[in-house]
Amino acid sequence: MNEIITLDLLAIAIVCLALLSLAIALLTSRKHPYRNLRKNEALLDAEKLMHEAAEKGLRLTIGLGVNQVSSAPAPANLAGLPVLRLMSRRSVFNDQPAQALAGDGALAALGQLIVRGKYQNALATELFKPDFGLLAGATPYAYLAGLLPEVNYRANAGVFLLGSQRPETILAASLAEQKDLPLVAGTDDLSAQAVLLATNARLCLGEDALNAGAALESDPGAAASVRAQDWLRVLAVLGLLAGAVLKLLGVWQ
Amino acid sequence: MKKTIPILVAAAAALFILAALILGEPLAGWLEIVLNWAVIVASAALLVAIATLILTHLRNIVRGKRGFIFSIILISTFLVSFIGALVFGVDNSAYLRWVAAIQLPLETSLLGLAALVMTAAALQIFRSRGWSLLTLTFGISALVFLVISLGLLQALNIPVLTTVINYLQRLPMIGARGLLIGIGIGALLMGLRVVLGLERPWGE
Amino acid sequence: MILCPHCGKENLPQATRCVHCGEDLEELFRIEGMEDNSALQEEPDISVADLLESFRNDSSPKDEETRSADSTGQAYVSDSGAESNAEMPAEEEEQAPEWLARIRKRAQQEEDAAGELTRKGNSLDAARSEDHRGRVDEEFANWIGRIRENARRENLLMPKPAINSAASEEGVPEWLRKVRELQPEAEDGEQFAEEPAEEPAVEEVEPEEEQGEAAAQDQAQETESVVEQTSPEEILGDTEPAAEAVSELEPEPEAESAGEKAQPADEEDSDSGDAEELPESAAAPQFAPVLEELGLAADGAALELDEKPASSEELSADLLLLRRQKENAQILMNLIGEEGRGIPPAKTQRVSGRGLYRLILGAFLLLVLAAVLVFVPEAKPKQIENPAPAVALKDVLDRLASGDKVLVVLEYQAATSPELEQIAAPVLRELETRGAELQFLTTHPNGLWLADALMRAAEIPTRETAFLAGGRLGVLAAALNSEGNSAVIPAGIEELQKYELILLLEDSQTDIQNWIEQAGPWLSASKLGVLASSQNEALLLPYYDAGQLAGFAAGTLQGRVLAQALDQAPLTSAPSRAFQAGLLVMIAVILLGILSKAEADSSARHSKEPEA
Amino acid sequence: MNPMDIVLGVIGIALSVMIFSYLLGDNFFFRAALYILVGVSSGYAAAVLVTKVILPRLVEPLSQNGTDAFWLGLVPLALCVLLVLMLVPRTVKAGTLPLAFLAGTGAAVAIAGISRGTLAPQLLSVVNRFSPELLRANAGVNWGGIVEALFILLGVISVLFYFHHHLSRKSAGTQRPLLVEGISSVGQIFLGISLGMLFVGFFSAALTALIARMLWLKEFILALLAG
Repeated sequence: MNEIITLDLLAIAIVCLALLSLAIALLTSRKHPYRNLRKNEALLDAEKLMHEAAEKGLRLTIGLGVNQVSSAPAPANLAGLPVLRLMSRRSVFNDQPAQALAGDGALAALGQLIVRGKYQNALATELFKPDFGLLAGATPYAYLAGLLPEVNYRANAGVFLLGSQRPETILAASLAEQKDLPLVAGTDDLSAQAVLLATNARLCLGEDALNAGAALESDPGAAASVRAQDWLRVLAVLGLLAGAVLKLLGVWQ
Repeated sequence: MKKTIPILVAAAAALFILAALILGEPLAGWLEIVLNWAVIVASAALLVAIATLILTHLRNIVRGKRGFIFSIILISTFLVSFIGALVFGVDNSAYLRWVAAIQLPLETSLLGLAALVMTAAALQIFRSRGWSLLTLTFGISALVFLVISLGLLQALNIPVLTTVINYLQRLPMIGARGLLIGIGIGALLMGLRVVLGLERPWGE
Repeated sequence: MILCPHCGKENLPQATRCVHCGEDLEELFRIEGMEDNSALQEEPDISVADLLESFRNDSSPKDEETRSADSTGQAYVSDSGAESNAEMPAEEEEQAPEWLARIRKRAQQEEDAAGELTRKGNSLDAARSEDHRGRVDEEFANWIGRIRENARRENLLMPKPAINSAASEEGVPEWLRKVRELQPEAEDGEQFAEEPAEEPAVEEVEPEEEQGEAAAQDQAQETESVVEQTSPEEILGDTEPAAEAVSELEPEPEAESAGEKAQPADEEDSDSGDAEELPESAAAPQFAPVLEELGLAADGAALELDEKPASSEELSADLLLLRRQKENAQILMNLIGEEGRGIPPAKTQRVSGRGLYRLILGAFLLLVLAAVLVFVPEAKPKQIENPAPAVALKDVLDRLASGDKVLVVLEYQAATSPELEQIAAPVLRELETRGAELQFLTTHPNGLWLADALMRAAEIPTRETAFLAGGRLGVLAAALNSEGNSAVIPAGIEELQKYELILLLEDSQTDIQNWIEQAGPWLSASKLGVLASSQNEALLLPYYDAGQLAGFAAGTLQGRVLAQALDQAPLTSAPSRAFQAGLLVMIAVILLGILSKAEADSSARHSKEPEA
Repeated sequence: MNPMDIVLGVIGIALSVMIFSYLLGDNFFFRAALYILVGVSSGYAAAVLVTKVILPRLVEPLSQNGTDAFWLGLVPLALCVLLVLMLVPRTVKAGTLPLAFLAGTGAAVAIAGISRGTLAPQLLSVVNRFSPELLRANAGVNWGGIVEALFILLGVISVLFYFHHHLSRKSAGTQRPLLVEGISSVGQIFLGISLGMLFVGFFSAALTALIARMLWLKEFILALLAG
């Protein structure tokens, strides 16, 4: 019972520390939110890809990942939305608009809302079509089956796989590699990260996949979140070291 | 005003659920009701997304756009499996045997195809990623765990070897734990941004 | 593709600014320079210097000095070729037949208008000794060949209807006015006397490798029928004026109405293969007057040349020139056809090599597995020791007594069902023989029919499987369900605390983390046992080490050892020999990958060393 | 073998061959098989959601007029109607409210789960390896236990620092502090070990699926021949 109370208290302390560091990061870095932050090269390439797609009149395809059937989207499922936001804003007047594909109903609906918002901001709502944010399949393998033909689309400039991707998306990565298409991938699934490391995808390992908004410099809140993550990381390390010493000395039972 | 309503709805739902989880018993009943609403709305979102998918492919067929043959295949198989379920019932064993007879070979073959594709990808790991500490340890680690998965070394039943193998099998726990903690912190902060309205996945 | 002189990277021919380094590409775009280079490619084996040499030998020594003066003079003169023509001596023109004089005049203009690069080539020739000239020519020809190839590939791309933002107010596009400024009004028609292309434009349309759809085949038949009608003699006989011959070969405009062009999504085709569409040139007839003005469709000149055949040597030189001009006209027609259209999407090249080695390695693995499955008998399972987590799970199973409730949760996909059935079937058979009360629950729709298949594989009586909707929301609701009568929980599923063991059959990180994060905190001693696919073993280690799992077994190897420990026979469909053979193939491939990378590095190092 | 099994078996073989034809390059049959999978799984998932969620938990309460369940059922009904309006391109924006509700719910459940189910237990388990007994073990200091505990502690810390984002001001925002770079290169080793095992794990799962499919094919053909 003592163990459970400790875990509950530690969990609440972690959430409070996270809130505190997020607030401090928002206040302290309001002027230069993105300064002195390491950016993942994979996501920096994303910017170039968007320019190239616009210049060559080609299309960008983004897979937003899967989620459990009839479940609310978790934060890790939303990792691809900042990239979709930037991509659809840039492709409103392109020859070929961006194409978003999701493996979950809520994600597909969120994709449509984002793309529709960008067309509305650009006063071009008549060009919006619901096809721009589609459900690829209702189950993880149906999502893969719906994603492969879109990766193979003739005039693709690049493919993005961001969000909760499963390891079988190596089939999509291999198809993109065979067609010499640049692929930017990021997922919270450990197996998928290991399998995508074996391809030539531009990979966001670990939590970098969740910080697309900061890397693309399109969301100051995301940059503040990255700062807060670093402070939480340092606090966790200090906590581990202090806890180890206290436990070793028997001060903390 | 139109932009703040969704933010308030998201924050209210999140704060209510967090409060109910912390306070426990007094709000347990209401928490169950809110979770039930969320499950119903998430199911409806999937049904709407499936309907959008079907309408898109119907439009492709009507317009005779390139690749409309595949749209015909998709819509006909959808109708057969959807109407079949409503007519025979989702728990009907004959109907489930037909669904299994189609989905099982397709999904198993896709996963089997992934094995073949991984073999080709494994040849290119070092050419595409170059030498680095990460790729080198990744390659050596993959070789070691492939040998362990063979099961031949364990079959020799040499105590020292078995101890070394058991220790090697626990070694990846450290990297996995670091990854889980890092991703956990990232996801936690993204969740807090959604609750505080900083991250608005529904649009602006 | 044109190469950016600053960073050497490829850009579209129509690009005015390099995509990669952003430098200006203005000087490469000049119509004059592009035309002549492409014209020279027709004869890769006859180099530019030889051609010019042959003209110099024909003319008298006096021309030599004037031309050499011209050539050196021209190197620094801007591209106005017209003044150098006026200096030609008049008498020389009268002796030669009129048409030959005209050809020579044209040849000189070709030389004058050869543009900056050819002049550099000529000045290079003058500066270098004889033996370097061949190499320079060869490079020059290759470079031109590449431009020619790019121009041809641009011709084939499907033009994308785009919002026409480039047209100026009076409807004459910006770039066409530029073309006119480059060609002074007073130019007479002969310079661009046109001959129909020797190879009909259709030939440039590569037949699609994969003609899957009816629409693509109709288009191909349509263009083939046009080719048959225009027999080679007609083309070679040059009886038809260029404009008509070209317009005849042009395809009918696409079925799309103008209205549809505004919807970019219609262009979206998810068809396979690289279906090429002929360039839309519905506008070609309207440009006949423009071509007239530019001298492209001058009928007279073409016929005139036919009537007076010259000697074979001069004839071949003449045909060379005619074919070159044909290319000029073709490129200009394409440019005009492209008017007002966005930059056509560069077709993504299918790099053929990669698919090949994937086919070879994949086929090799399939062959090895098939051979082992057919020829190698299955090995007798050996007694080996399982890792600690699997041993802990066995102890938990051993503690179960008759009547204990066990909740079996199915959360795997159909793809991993063979693996999970091999691991779970012996365990379920053991629990059934112990008299434990099994209840089946799934959070996936497919779990309903996968549960039936699992019960058949485990040879236990089939029973109903409950469907818990909502994923992590449903699991949390089930964990909080203290009274057992919740709207979210399917009937028959009780409070989770009442189950002795919750046996999770998993193949995905998300589902495993759901039960550990949403249900784990509400269950006292850890009741979560996991039978997982081998892909989740590394994920489960930290959770087991932290005491959040009672135990787990991942993969068929640990499943087989667990079955042996429970005295249950593993499933017959669990071949270990074929599995080992597959692992050996992967070991060999990874080692091959390491060796090939090391070899590539060493050869790169060797090639660098001599230069240094 | 009854006729139904033969028909289902032949369908299974055809679909498997269509998928494996991808090795020869993307082709019509591979694409058709993919669209069949999307169609069948969407139809079946839609039917399950309608029969197991929408009818019993949305429609049924609304048929019990005047009860609490009826009034409570109006909220999800309204949210679902707003979602259905997303089918019309002009009223896509109507889906904002239900999706905001889902995003908030998902975030809250995830915050509670991650902090209480992953972060707290994982951090605590690193510290729990250290205990006074290691120093006062009766056979002297338990160096093995101490080394293992320290090894795990330093390994986890190095992996955490591999993802550190802050760049040092001294290097004008081009590099991370030297200490962080040093620790993160150690973290790369532990990461490589874990990712190696994960790679082999997924390959084993895929290999098992491939062998199972080939074995099923072999047994089906033998059964057909046996008649």
